[in-house]
Amino acid sequence: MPGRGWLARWPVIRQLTGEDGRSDAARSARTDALRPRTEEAGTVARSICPYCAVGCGQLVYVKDGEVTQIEGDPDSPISRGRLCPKGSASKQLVTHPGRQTQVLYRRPYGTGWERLDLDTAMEMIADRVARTRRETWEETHEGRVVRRTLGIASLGGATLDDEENYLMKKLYTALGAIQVENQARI
Amino acid sequence: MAERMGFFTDTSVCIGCKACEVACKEWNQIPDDGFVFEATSYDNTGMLGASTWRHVAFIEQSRPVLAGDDEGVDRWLMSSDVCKHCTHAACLDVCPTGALFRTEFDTVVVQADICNGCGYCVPACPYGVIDRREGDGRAWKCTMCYDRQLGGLEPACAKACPTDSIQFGPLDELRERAEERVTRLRADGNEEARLYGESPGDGVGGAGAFFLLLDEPEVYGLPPDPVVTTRDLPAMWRWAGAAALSAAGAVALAFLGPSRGGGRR
Amino acid sequence: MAECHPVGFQWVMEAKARGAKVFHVDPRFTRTSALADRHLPIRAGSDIVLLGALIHHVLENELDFREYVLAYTNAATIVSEDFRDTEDLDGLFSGWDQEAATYDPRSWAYEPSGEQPPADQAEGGPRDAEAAGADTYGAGGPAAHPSPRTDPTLTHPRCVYQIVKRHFARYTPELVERLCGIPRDGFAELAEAVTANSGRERTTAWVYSVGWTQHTVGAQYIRTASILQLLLGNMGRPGGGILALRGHASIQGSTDIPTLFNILPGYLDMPHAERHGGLDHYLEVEGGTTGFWGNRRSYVVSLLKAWWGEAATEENDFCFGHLPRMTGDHGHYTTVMGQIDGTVKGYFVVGENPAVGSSGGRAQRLGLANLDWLVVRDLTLVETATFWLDGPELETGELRTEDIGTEVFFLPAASHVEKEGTFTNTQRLLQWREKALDPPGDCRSELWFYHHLGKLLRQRMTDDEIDRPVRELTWDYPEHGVHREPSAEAVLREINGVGPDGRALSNSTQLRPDGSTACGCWIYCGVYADEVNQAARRRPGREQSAVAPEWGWAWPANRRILYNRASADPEGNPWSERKAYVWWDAGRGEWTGQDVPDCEIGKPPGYEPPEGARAQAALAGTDPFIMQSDGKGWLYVPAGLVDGPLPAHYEPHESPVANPLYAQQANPARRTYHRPESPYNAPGGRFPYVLTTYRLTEHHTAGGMSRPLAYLAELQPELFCEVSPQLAGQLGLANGGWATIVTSRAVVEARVLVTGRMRPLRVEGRVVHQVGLPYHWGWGGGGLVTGDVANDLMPLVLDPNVYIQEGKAMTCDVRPGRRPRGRAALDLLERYRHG
Amino acid sequence: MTRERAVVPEAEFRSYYGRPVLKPPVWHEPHMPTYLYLGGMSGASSAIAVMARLTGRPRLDRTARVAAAAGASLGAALLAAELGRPERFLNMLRIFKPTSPMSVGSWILAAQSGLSAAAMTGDLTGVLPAAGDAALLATGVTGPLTATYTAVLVADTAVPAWHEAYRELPFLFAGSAMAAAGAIAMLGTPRAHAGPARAVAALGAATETVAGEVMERRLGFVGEPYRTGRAGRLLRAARALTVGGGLLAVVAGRSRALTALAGVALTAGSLCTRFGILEAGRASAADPKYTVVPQRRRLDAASTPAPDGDDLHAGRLTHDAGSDSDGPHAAHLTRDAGS
Repeated sequence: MPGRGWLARWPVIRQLTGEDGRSDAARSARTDALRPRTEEAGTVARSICPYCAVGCGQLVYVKDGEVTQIEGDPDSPISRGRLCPKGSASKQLVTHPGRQTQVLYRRPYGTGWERLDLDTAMEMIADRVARTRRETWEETHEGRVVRRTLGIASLGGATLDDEENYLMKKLYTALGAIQVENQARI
Repeated sequence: MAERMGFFTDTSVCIGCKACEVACKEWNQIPDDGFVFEATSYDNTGMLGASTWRHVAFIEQSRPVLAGDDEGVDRWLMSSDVCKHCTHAACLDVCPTGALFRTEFDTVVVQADICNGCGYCVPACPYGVIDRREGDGRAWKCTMCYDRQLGGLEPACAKACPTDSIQFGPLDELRERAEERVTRLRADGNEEARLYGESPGDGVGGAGAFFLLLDEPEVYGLPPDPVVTTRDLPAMWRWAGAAALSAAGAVALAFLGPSRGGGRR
Repeated sequence: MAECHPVGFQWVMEAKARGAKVFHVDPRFTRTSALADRHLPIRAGSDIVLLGALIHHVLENELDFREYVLAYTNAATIVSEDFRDTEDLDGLFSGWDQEAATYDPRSWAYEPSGEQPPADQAEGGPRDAEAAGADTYGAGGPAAHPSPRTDPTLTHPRCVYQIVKRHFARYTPELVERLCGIPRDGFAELAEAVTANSGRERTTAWVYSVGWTQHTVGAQYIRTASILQLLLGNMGRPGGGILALRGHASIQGSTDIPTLFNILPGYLDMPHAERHGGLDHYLEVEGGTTGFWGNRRSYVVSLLKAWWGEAATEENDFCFGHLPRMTGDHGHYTTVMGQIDGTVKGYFVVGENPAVGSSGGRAQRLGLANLDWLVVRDLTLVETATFWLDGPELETGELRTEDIGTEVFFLPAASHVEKEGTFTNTQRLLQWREKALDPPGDCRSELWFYHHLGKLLRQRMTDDEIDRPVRELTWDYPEHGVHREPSAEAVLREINGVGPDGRALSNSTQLRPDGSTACGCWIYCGVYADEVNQAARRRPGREQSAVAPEWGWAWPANRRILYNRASADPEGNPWSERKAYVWWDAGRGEWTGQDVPDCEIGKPPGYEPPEGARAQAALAGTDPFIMQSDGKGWLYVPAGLVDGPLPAHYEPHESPVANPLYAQQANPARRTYHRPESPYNAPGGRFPYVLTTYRLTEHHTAGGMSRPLAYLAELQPELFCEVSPQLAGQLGLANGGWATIVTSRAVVEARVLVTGRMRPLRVEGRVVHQVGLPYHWGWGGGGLVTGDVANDLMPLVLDPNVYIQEGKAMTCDVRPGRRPRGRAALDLLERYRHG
Repeated sequence: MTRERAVVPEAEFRSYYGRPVLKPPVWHEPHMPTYLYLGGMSGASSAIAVMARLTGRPRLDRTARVAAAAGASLGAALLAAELGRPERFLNMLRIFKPTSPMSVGSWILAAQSGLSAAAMTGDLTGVLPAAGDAALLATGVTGPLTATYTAVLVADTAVPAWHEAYRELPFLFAGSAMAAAGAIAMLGTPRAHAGPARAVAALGAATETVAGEVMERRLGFVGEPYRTGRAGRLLRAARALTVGGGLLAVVAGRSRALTALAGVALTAGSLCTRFGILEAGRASAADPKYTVVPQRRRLDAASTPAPDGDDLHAGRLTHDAGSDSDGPHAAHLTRDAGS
């Protein structure tokens, strides 16, 4: 605390000057400076819990490119600011050390992972989709036009956004891939 | 000092989801408490401790159900335990460094930058709440989210609680609400409903965090009639003083008789 | 509900505090039971008996809401004299084809009022049976005459009311006691509460989850509840309904805008090679011309315009030919068999973990091991990405890493806070998420992945005819940010649709069949009304009515309760003041109320459709179920379901009990896979116990989003099985010890939790023990806690309407102690399979 | 496995899966008990030194001064080592808190170690002997306090076996301290000069033994941990060593061997006492029955017309609980609950 030397701040001295040794005199400088860390957030994003389908509102506090807190949005008429244990663990979901942030590649018959940069991976995947599509293209089936491939399939989770599902269905359908499924079937 | 704030945990609406445990850990950045399957109903947390500031207890009670002759669980009690923030707090009384102090909200908080890990608060607590964290060496417990309160926010556990089993607010209001609730439950035939820790007349002068229970406290792992140990401290000092004097007297007695050493003359 | 939707359960507690009586029907005493007024333990797989008995109770005692039933349901409709009930045919409905193992549903129709379509084109016919066509009828597609013959006295022996009454005559409280294991006083209490709390002044709601859907008669479970709720007048009214609690943030959205093989956005049928030719023929056979489905052409054409833009013209059928054709079942489990058989070469797994999360995990993994290439996108290295490195089949020696040729790409995904977009929650509410920060490292959104993959693929397309659909695809979404993230709002706007003026549409009624409008998903039309992202609306709940219409946006047209016209009586007045919701304002000559009325706003209650009217114009002012071709709630389903017009109790595919009602043991139309990778349990004593699986509050599905989180993992650290003290005593299982659960698919070990919450049930005079198993664990997946895969135990047998597996009721054996390892595990399996 | 029954018999003692209600003391061995020994030894040694000085026994005076200084500083070091954050040892003097025996004790110990060090230095170096003697006289006050405050330290906890014993513990500790100090003094002083030391030792042994007896009698059920398990074994050993050592001390003047024997026995006895007391506290806190049964009885009694909360009342009830056959019965039930 500026203006006061360690001696003046020494609780025993403060006790002598009449401060309560069980409360005021015992307080440290750190305690005096305490505030909720959410007050330091640079931005607060209005989000929705990614677990079940109740759709509880979440507020995501970010400071210097780090999520510092995720908690319920009291404005939500659905959740009224409350969250279950999973929703309450959302910050850990997005920040836990076990999260993968690098592309990994396992070559056929390989015994371990290899690194790959994202662009290369995208090109390789595009090559395989194009090739497999051609190799397995089915123009007709039992004499009827089908214009499809049964060589490419997709299984999606149900934590994807509507917009994402839309692009998936649109692209797959244009490619003629029909074995497109998601968690809703499971 | 601002109005006294507290927790009222109404176990009759607790669904045992443990959101309080997780929300508490997320906010206070508490380490995990180990991954042990306890086989005690759905409770794998065990008890409050240095790294567990909210603990949900699960108690399965069996009676013959409906007309069925075979016994089965018909009552599954769940209750979220927490530091009681006593009016007369033993941990605060015995803390030699002033790390534990009473806040303007009349809650009891450990200052992590002061605590030197003497461990005295641990056996002093009549509820077995506060504990020393191995490796870290300091004592930890619920702060009723002191930092959040300083910003006008409610504690993380109370905010998260899906069914409002954990209520936070001015203690006086909570006590009124609790009285109404217990009266209504009793009226609805729930004879066993009772309040625990709300009475200023109890052994700790009333708890800042009190509970509505549906069975005896010890069933939930709570002491039935806790008393702050320092209530007897004056007596203790008197007995110790007597012992000190007796010791001095006894030693003096032992020196009666002639000096054989030939002291400096 | 308290277990899996805790925050939603707060409203049940609110209702309870206001005097609502809460029943919980579940094989186990769960955290929901603990807070309910009464828990009714039921044998998994017997719910139709319970619900049927409630219907029986209502009809026997004439407790139905007669005025509602007469006006709003098809109770009075006369059914074809060709129809035969399960009561007549010992468990089969008329039209069963033993060869094809499918029904010809034509005899189920209403009294003929026109010539019938040929069998192979009838909705619910054999072709649908292969293609899960019934999915689309969930929205009420199939044709039925708008004004069929009726008998308002409900006395005609062939009127729906009498047929339903006869059908459920044998579903008695005694049967409930015998088959469900629910004592009579328990049933009596439930029946009394349900009927006493229905009618003008009160409503009763039913809430279900996959405990009702994951059965070989799953769709019929919901149907049974629908019949009960319609009879009691609990549909389309506040506090009523049948509420599906879905388990994933946007699983509703992934069905509305389906990544599903058999439907297109907005529950439009995927074209079928045999059933459909060009667009006209498709529309002709696709259901009725009356009700709002009568505008189907507008929906389809607008979708095609959204996808192929300029290229889609009147002349070329709006590129309808660009759509690939189905020829049968292309569902998840059939696809897996295709992988094992080598027809499926490449596989995208996106935010999903079939190696642990799907039934018959072994078959899943054998399929993965037989692919050319696999792309896995997720937050952590889920088991599906690492099966080749540490899968269970390596331990048993069935697979060797160096023999697995699958090329695997793992791409890290962005989390829900690192991208913007909408989730559609369980009540059809779209809520927009703001992006909080950029994803770390190589993490990207699925939106990013598919947008850029699409661009790369278009670069690889030739002038070849087969490449036209991709070449001509509209694929020009604005990008922003360092990662060139496509604009999710631009995509949402495309989904919403635009009019001839290029401005965002505000309602699906604006869609046109002439190609002048484009709309990616007709039921979502209006989410971007007035060029405003309506899903992003965040007016605080406390500042608006309980309906909270200004928070997010619900499809369709921001309606919060579907078919809410039924909340008013035929004259348009609320059934009661307590239950007033929407009503006809004669003065203003329009419908009004707390919610967006679910009917044409200006259509008076007295409106009678002229002969030959089409679409909504063909519905009377008293018809609330506007998606149905006759505007009525269907107690009896004349077309659309592949396993019968009425629900009948069939035992699960694997059951320790013989069906006492019919010679037909299980649903005859159920879909089975007779494959060595996933055999079925032989009936009889070898698998004496009922096994059911479920979730815990502390975890999420297969654990990919919960096991790696310390704060969740520590709360439920190990796979455990719940057994009754009685069963534990019999088998010598010790609380906290180990048990091994066996089916002919797998051997799984779990810690033992002996609990009185599992209760032996008296079924058919003998004691049936049920074993409970949460399914959150796997061998890896970046989990801080790991365990055996419960889903490996499950059989691959599906509901024939929607192809969902029977995961909630099967048979098993239980042994004390840990499971054998390696080869020994396979030997044990062999002994169980062949004894 | 469900522990609860519909109808709970009065006698049945209920708990949460047999888990402790209290947290056992976290203090480590040997730090804490050894400190208790050293503190006591230092305190009583100061008293001996003062008397020796006043009665002109320089040899005994010197030994006792050294013992007092060594005990205090060694004890302080052990206390610091015991802390979870030793570098924050000085926080003990951050505040003065009358409600905290450890705070009060820290100031006492600070004084005791400072003064006894000064007293010793003065005597050994002969520099400013007057100041040394003044410091010595001051230890005449801090010494006995150092020897007894530790009893309040352990008694002022929720641990039933400690708290309920707050009357006798100070005497038991004082006795143990005198025995320890007497033992060191007789070992470190020529026999001819050690007469008072032997007397102090004998008196201490007697005091400790009597206090212990009275305590265990009065505590009854709550005192069980002092009689059972590891604590029981340690305290029985302590009893034997102390009584034996005390008797020997009376006659130890006759030979070096007897002196050595008595001194070692008393030292060992005092150490065993401290280890035993600490262990008993741990056991008392670890078993919920010692927490629940007395409190439950108190409540039941309170519900019948009787003054509530009064500790004497509580003590008597606790005793009842012990002499009551429900005690062991209850324990049995607890284990059922746990399994």
